[in-house]
Amino acid sequence: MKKLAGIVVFTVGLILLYGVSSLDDFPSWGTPDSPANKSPLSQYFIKNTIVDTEVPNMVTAVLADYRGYDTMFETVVIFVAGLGIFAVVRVFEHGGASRVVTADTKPDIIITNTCRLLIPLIQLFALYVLAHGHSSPGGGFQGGVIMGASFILVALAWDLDIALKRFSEKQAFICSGIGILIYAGFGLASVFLGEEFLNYGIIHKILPGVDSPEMARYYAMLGVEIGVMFTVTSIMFLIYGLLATRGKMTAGL
Amino acid sequence: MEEFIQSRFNYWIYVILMMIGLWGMISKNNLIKKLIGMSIFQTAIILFYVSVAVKSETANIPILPHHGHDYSPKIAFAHAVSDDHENGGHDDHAGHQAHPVGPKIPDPDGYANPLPHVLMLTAIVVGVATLGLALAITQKIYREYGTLEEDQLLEKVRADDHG
Amino acid sequence: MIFAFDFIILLFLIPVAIVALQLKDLLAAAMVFGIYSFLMCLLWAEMGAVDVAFTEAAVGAGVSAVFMIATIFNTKRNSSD
Amino acid sequence: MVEHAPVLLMVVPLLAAVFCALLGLRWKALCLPLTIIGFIAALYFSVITFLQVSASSDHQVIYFLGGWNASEFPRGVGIEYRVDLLNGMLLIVIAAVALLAAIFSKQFVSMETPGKEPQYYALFLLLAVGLMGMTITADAFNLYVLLEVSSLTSYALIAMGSRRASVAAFQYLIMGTIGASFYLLGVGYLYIKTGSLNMQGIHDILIGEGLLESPAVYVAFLLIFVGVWIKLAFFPLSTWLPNAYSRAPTATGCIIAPLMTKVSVYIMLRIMLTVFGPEYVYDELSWSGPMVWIAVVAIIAGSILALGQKDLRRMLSYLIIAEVGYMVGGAWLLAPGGMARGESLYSTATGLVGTGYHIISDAAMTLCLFLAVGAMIVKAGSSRIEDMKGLFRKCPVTMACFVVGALAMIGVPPTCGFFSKWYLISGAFEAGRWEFAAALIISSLVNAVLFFRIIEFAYFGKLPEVDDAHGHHQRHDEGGMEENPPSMLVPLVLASVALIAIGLFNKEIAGYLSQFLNTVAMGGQG
Repeated sequence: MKKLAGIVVFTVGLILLYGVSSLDDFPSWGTPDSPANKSPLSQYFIKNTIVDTEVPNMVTAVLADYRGYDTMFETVVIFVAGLGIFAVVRVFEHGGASRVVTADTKPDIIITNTCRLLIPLIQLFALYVLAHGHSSPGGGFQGGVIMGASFILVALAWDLDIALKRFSEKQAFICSGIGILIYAGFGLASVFLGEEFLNYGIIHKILPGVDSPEMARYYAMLGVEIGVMFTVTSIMFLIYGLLATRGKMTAGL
Repeated sequence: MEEFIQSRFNYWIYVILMMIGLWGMISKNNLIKKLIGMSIFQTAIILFYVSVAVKSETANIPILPHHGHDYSPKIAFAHAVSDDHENGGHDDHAGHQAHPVGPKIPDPDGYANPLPHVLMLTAIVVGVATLGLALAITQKIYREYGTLEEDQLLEKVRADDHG
Repeated sequence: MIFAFDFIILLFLIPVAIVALQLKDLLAAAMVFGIYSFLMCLLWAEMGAVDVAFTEAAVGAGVSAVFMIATIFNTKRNSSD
Repeated sequence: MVEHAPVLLMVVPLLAAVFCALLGLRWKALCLPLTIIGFIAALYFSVITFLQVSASSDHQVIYFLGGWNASEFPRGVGIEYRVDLLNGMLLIVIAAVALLAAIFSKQFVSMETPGKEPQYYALFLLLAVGLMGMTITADAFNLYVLLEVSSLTSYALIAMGSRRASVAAFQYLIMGTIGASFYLLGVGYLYIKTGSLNMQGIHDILIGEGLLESPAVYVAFLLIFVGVWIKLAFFPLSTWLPNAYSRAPTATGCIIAPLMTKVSVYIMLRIMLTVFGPEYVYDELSWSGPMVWIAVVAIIAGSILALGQKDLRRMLSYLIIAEVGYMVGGAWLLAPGGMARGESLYSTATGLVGTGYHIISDAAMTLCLFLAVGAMIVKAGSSRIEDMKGLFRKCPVTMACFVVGALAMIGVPPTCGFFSKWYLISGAFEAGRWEFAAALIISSLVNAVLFFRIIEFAYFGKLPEVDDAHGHHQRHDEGGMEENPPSMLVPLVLASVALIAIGLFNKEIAGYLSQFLNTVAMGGQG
């Protein structure tokens, strides 16, 4: 078995090396002249994201607008992971015995106080990453992971019950669903206004205070990023809770 | 020689990392080790895509500097957009290069290619979703069979099938 | 995009990947995997893919390591190979 | 609204899934109706889409998501949907199969996965969404994302089952991730050579810039095809399939088995015909010789392994491997030199018509058999073939449907199985590949042996109680005919009717397929 694996891995490696090694065929690393970098697609994005959407961060613009449909399904993938992990590991215990708090499960005073200090800052930073994703690295997904991490930190420093009191399992599910509904809602709104799915430009007709399709795209992108953040935050927390407690959703590590 | 290494080194390393990951996935006995291999494998692919997007000598990160006057969208592009509308909508974006506002149009060679970055953001998300689901299945296997070693696991499964 | 940094980080990645797969203590392996992700994140930031690097820092080095450690705590810590 | 049908057919079930997961937290009884409504909407929109396609002059409907249409912007700036005659039909099949499987699942979900119905139905809907998206999209990377949506849902749906299912799901996950990652890597190689992600765009650049001999494109082809073959369980790479399909919960098996491999075969066809193009696949590579031989090996191996199985669902899973061999072999059947002589694709490749027809008919056949077997297992209390004794007396309608499915599998007219084999065999004769025709006939014979053995058990075998009882007990037994509830029978009967209907309408379907192949050939030239 090990020998077979070795042969398979070696063959794959040789094929891949064959693909990248031919000098006149495979573009060198870092050349601006490779077909990928010279293609009309990539040039279009660099030149026109700011014209079409007013977003300086090209990655955010391409992610949330040009290829927004991919991103919607990226959010769905996260949602599927949450549902799937719940479906696979969750166990329902009837009349579970109340947990006995012993000395070594009592939260440590230094850790809890540090967390008290840190968690608001982390959450603020998460919101900053979300809101500033249009002009600096970041966006809904990164912000969502950081926000989820702040809840995970609560669960680590105290225990999962304390964290669940602030953000219960049901609330997490509802938030994750709402995230996708927000995203799909922006898509459907453009359908109802008579344009293609996810064609945010048309939303300027109903968005107060926005007069150009470009700014409508700008704000709609912020909207869908908020949707992504909802889903990612709640699912990250949910996954941690389920994995850390073997699906019991109580007590914690 | 140095140039040759520079032009190929990223790709060689990505192939080696991918081989390491694939080998971990196929031949490791412990299920969690397999998953670490899987993550290494996926990360290697992301490394490949990111390497494709690099423009080494000239390029900046794919974010327009929005504090300077040149790229301030309101000032520089109001011009370009209004001209564009006179020509009838978005028909003629390729013509921007020859436009009088030339320096204000971002130079394609000056920024890294944003498209692979976008694709890889999605791939990272898919990777963490797969990892989470796989860990959940691992926990279920451990709950049911009490082991994470593949050989012991297959023995127990065989006993299940015959018993 | 300075090739010297690129070169050094790429060279570091290979031993780190091998160590992450060879350690018998799974908790240590998960930590080394976190290091691997962090090196990757540095590499991508160096190559100009800041958004990807940010995501990898949050996801690869952060959340996936936490998920792995949570699973290892609930199963077994040592592996046979 | 009508022009948005191609995207609504995915968005409506997606919203149904989200509402299922949300409202199901409070009202569990809402889940199944929501699922059924979602699939009915998907079916409605896919029929509308297909009607649009067949009415349009060039037999395709293109939908630009986000409005980034190719006439104003460079092609591939946004994501594009492209529906042609083949995937239009496939969309209807996917929606219909998912609808029938959802109705059928009513009895099983609360039994096999207690307390998790909302999650189950949400995943069920999302699986169908992923599969429909894979079929319809014309963007190589969007295909990867949707492939992962459908794969992750299927891993979860399988792992929800028994303890044995979780091990199968883990193996499936490892293999599936390798396959999907290879696909992603192949797309990366294509991207660096062509700079496009749009399938048609990649093809145009490959032909236009003469990249057909490039090693990187060759490696991309290898990677994408190995990835897709893992996903569709082509023989040497199919080790994950029997365990995953036979250990899955019953309702899961009824949607995954008919759809997953078939959609993957369609993906293979699409990549062959749209991304690389017949010029590359058939002329530049000339892999037809070895590929058809591997398909022959797959067919024979699948059939022989199925003969050795005692478990009914496991036997069907091995038959799926043989059926995949039919389709892959048919896709590579081509009369030698046809493309080089500049003949149209259709006139040289009846095998391709056979493959397209078989994708549709095999989805229906597998659905019918898995539904019937699921119903039989409920009645017999076990999945072993010996335990099927006396089922004809107990549930005649279920068994009648099973017989129809079995006849289709064997290839008896007028069921669809006969016609798909007919097209495949005539394609093999056209291409002069006798070995493929022989393998098809051998596999039909093996199927006949397999199914008649089961039918014999079920028809002539006596129920255990009857053995030691006399007239009195026997009458009680006859009176106690306990047919399955209508929620199981209705989809089952519909599926078996569909088998005959697809067979009777074979001329129309084959006509659509040949028109599709003509447009492909024209797209390659233009």
